[in-house]
Amino acid sequence: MVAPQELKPAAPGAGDPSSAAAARELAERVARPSAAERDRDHRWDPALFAELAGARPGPGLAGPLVPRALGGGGLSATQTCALLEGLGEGARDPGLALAVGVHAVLATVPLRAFGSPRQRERYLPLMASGDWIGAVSLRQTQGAALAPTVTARPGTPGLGGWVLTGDLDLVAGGPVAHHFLVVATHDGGGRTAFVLDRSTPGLLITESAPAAMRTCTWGRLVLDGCHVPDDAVLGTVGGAEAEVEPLMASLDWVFSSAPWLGVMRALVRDAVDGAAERQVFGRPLVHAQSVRFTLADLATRCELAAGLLYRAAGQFDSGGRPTRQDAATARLFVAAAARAVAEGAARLSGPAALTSDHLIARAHRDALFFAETGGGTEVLRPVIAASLLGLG
Amino acid sequence: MVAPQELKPAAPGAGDPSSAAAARELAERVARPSAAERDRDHRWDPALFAELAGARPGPGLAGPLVPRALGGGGLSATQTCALLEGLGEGARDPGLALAVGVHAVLATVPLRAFGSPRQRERYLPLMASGDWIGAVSLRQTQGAALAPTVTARPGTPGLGGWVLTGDLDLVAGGPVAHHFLVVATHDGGGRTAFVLDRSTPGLLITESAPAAMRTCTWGRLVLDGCHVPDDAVLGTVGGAEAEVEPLMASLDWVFSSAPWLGVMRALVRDAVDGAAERQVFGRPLVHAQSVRFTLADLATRCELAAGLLYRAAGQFDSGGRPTRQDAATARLFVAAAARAVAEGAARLSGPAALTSDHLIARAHRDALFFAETGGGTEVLRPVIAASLLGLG
Amino acid sequence: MTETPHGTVLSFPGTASRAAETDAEGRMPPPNWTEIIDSGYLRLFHPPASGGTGADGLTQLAAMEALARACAGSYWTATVSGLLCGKLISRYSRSSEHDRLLKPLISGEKLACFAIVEPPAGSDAGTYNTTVRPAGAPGEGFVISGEKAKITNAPDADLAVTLARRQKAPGDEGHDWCLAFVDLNQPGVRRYETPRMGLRGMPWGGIVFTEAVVSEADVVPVPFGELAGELAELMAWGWLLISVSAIAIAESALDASVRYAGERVSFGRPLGHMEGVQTQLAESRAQIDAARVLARKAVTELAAGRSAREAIAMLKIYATEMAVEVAARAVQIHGAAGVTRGHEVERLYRDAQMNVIGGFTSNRLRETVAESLGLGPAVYQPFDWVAPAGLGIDPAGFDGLTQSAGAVPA
Amino acid sequence: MTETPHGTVLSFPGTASRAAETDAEGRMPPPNWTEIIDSGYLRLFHPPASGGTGADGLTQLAAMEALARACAGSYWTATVSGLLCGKLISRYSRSSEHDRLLKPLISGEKLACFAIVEPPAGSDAGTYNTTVRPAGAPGEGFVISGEKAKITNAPDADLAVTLARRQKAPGDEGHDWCLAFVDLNQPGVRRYETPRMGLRGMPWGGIVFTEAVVSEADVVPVPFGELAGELAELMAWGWLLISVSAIAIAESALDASVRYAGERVSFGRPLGHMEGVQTQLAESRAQIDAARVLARKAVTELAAGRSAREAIAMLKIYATEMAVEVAARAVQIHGAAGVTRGHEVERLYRDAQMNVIGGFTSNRLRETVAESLGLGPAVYQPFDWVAPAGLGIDPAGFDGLTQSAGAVPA
Repeated sequence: MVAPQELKPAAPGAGDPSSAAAARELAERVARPSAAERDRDHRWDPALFAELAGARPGPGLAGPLVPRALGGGGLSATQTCALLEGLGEGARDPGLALAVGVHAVLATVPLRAFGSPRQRERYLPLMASGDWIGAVSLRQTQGAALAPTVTARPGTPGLGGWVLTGDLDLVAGGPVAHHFLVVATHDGGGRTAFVLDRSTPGLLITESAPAAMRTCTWGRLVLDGCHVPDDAVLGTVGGAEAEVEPLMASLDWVFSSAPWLGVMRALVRDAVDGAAERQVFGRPLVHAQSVRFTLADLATRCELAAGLLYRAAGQFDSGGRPTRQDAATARLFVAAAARAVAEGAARLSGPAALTSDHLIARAHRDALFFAETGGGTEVLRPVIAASLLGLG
Repeated sequence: MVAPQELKPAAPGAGDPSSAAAARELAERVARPSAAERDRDHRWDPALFAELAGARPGPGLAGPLVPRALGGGGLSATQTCALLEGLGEGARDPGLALAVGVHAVLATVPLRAFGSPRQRERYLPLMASGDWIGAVSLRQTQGAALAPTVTARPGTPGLGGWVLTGDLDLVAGGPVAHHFLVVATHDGGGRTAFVLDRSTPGLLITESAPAAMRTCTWGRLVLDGCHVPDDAVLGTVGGAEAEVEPLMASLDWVFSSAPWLGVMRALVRDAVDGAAERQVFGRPLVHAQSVRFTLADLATRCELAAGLLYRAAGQFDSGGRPTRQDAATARLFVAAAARAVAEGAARLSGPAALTSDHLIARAHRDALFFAETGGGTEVLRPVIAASLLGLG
Repeated sequence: MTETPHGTVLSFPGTASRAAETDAEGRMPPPNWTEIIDSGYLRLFHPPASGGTGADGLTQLAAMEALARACAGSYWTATVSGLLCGKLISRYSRSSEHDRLLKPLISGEKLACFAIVEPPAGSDAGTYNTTVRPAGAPGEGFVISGEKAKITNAPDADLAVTLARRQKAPGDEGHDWCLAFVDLNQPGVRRYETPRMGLRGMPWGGIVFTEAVVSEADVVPVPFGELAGELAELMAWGWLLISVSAIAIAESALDASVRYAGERVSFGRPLGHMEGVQTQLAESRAQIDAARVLARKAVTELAAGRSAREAIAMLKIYATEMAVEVAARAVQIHGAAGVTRGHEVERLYRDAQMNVIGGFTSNRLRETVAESLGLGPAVYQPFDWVAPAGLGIDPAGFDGLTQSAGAVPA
Repeated sequence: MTETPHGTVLSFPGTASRAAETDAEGRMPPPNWTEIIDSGYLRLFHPPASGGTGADGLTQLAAMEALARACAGSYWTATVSGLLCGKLISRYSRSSEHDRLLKPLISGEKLACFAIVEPPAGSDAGTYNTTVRPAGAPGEGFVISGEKAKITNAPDADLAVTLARRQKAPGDEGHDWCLAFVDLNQPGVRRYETPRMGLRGMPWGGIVFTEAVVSEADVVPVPFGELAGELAELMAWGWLLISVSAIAIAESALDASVRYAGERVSFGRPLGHMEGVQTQLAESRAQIDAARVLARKAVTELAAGRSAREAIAMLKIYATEMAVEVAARAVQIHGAAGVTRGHEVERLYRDAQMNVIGGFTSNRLRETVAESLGLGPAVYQPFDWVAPAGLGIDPAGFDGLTQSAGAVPA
């Protein structure tokens, strides 16, 4: 059995252990017991989210990155990374952790970074308390690498504002969200980010879920000529390419990966326990050198992944601009590590462990989905290569 | 789109293309349309099995290895391998193909090889017609590598026969089987194989299914002091270690792998199509050299896996004794290839393809299960190393 | 450990016994050549009509692997000359010239090289400049000028099967390219050796042609299309040659590992009893077998005159990279001994990497395989799509592009 | 491409410019040593009290990587002597002897080696036989006899920090093992060089002690437990040393690949614009960064005097195998140039493999990591369980053990 401290985040400036521990304990208590059953039923539990969001004093998972002045936790990126890692390890529920991360980071930080004072004051306090859930489509977290599906044209003269048309799937939090961050393309080219309230006329949310990450809540956003006012624009008109898109991409690459550090630690622990219990050829599996080597390699992957991820997260605390290369590198490595650890843990636990009651079967499924989001290798590698080569 | 002939079995003496093609077409017509839905509902369709079994003239999937004289197809091992490959490719349903293989090979061949004339005549004709389904526990297809769970003691004096006690999970075909092959351990050591009819008093079958291979039908066999006659013994009393066990292991390693050759071809085809349709960075994925290389490597893995598998199968047609090393080598390679191909196909098809309607999501789940059966790497590698080193 | 081959197995005990010395001295000892000739190896690949013994494909394969296991460098030298150049000559040279050009290669009196690559160019034939032009009036023969590089056997060969451009007289509507069979023992030819990491028994280097003389009969025009057509089919023999070298190197590395694991005791535990080592041996066994089975299929096709380009492209990619992996495992199993100069696995590790590079590289062949999957030809587009997608610049911090250093507002 | 290090960065332009020549000649040119001394490299690792400059961990790391990138062989020589042996001496030798033993290493006047492994034994200390025994009556000092092999710096070193058994006088209840600081410039010492695949700038070989003299003050008994205890902690510096060598080699290989990809055009396509190459560069970048980040964590711990044994074991396993992979990719990207003797990546490829073998092998370290996961100590059991499980013999055919040849009954 692996003591947590043996698999601590690796990097210099690694996550504040206390916030990680607090989140782990909370999640273990309130989320883990129902994880398998929520997964089986594709069920979202609002009360559970509220409990994670509201915990006071404690992690306050809804608003770690909202400044204290606006009712948030005012945590650093590193602390937030640790919080999400603890959530993943305690809850053993990648889907729930994704939902929390999308709300607390992907939907929150762009508002904090580019929102007008009015937008910040309107949205951030209620997002921090968990009363308002913000949603984002995972199609739009790697800039416009995937073909844009939403267009914006100027509102009818006099009225002003903008008219948005199109649809977006893979909207994490969609069915329960109060508002949505959406990037739309202009006819003349150029893209603008908008924040749309659920009440916007012409905006429709339909159910549409992938087979993975079932404990998250998923929707499809249909924009049927939605008219939105000018102050729904987030950042500069036509400025998404330089503002919201690069930020959203790095946020997804880093913070959506954080829970997987915890999930991987949990998987290694399960693998260690499984290898200790299982007998093959009449010997405990854990006596086999090949098994010991596999476990050593899995633990090593966890260390390395944590190091890269905390390096990338730490750059958000440095005051300077984080580098996209390090964020993409961290995601590339963590995604591969998550798949390898899930597969290794499965190999050591045997076919009996492949039921949705075990983390292993769910993590094996969800890790594949995780590896394909954030753009997957076909986006991450060119991004890294582009900055190495000075091309792209 | 990959034309099948471009991904033909590789080995010298590769499978008779005609039987492969016939099985593929039949399975594509009768099994593929319902595969996703049977998978969602964990449903076994007796009529479907009967149709696959009964097809005349045609593959006759229930009894390819039953001699013609006993009403079977009298096919060679190589032809049977091709048949199962075609089934896997056409049905796109690893669970169904496993069920067919367990009945038609794992439950059939030991009776043919070690059955008394009476046993052969009683069981084989009705197995060949598909009227009787034979079942085997995948716990007992790698000798006694996994801890034995069934014991045999001599029947009460006068009565003769044997009394079997214990239980077995992972019994493929269990709920619908007419009889079961079971290996039991004697108190004094030594193991004996038995064939038990479902009607045997004290034999109980309960539902118990893994989360993978859902279109197969699974059961748990509970033997509560089952009294069986002497002629339930298959082969020599105490002889399983030299007779049924090595045979059953090689049969599983080779023939349970065969459908995966077809599944892998189907996955590569899906990956090629997916890469042609998907756009990333505004270009068809298939224009990206990295994607082309991945597809080339996946196709290569298929070729290599087919070559090893048909080499091992061909040894059953040679008249000599097949080698366990080549059977284990083939399984080790095919299992790794199946996982790699499922993962690669998923990577190129994107998160949208991860619904159980797509083969990719099901194959990714089932390939992991497949890789853990037949003993998995922790059994296969020692078996191969033992024959290389002359140890073990 | 090799599979029982069909037909007779050749063996090369002398060449094998000299393998370490051959590597150390960086050239093939003459007795190796004698042993190869006496074995009849060079004759296996050609029909009796041409002075060969016309062995079947699997016999050819078994003999190739046997020689490559004895000494990979000697194998390359003999097989490039006797098999690859031999087949090029019998296909392209005038039959009237076979006695002069082909027989000496098959008998081993002469050594040939296939001069195709040029110094900077790699496998991109479009950039080759070596040119054949008429020496004078029609009938007065030709001269060839240009440089070929990284050519097996170049430093020692008597004959170069050379791919060159044709300088055409006005009105000559013939092909733009030709194969020239150039006698290398003449004033217009300078050769040099290129030092290399492995396969040191194989002469390897460049040829500079300066107005070297080629007779009328030894210049055979070929259409450029041939570079992707029949000529490419013949080059598949070259890929097979390299793949067999890789398979043999891997087999030798595994063989040495199994022996060592059987003898060596560490911390009181015989290596062979440790599952970590068993895993490495089992994985190597599976990988080597996979390559060999595909090689057997491919050689059977080729020897029957059928195309096996895709299968051999797959084989070359897999076998050469597999051999590097297997050799690296062998080095690990042997520990410090495995990196000591003169130790078999140290040599195998250096030799293995040469096969990955030799002939077309893996990535070039992956393109070939990809096209065979129906993906269409490679589409090149300048790499300029990351920035427009909004991923070409670093992100802002939490407080936007103008945030004040560091602190999170609280 | 290296991360901005803390403190000042040392640079070794002269050593870097001679790297190819150093590899070709198989020994470190004297100007390298001068450059290393003048840079203050050797002083970084020791406190001012011992004549060092006591740099912080990240500065040490940056300097180590800078030297390893300039020339991996020279880096090994300097760092084994100045860092590893220096730390062993300052921890174990009597402080009265530091001026004599430690200062010359830090100043670079003398070179030291760590003599631990013996010819057949590998890392299994239980089998070491080198022994220190009293030369005569108490106070008359000691003599040491035995052979050490595969030792960095052995051929050129002035001083050997030697692990040896103690021959104890009756009644001596002291430890069975000792560290002996042996002057190598004396009659009782014979050295030999061992030829090797890579790191050829580093002297490497064996030492034969025949009644070599060791003064009373230079023999320090250590409990056998120390081999897994504090001595092992110090050896973790050795693993770190090797890991940094691997990271630097990988970084140089990637650097060369990025440069080449930027310049090279093939089939009209600049290499850097091709996704296949981009994939190789991106994967290498991620792997190297992962190793370096862990190295930074580990060195910070070590320099602060805390244990980082598990982290460094993980690092050594990953970094050394990673560097082999990255170097192999670089060779592939460079094609034939990458296997040509004298080309940077050809050298890096040979150097990379040395790190995997150096110090404890990966598999030995995997055992260390496994134990740290709470798996308990390795349990050895003779490999005899396959046959009893019914998997030790080949299966019967379809028609049982007595089947008649071939045909399937019909």
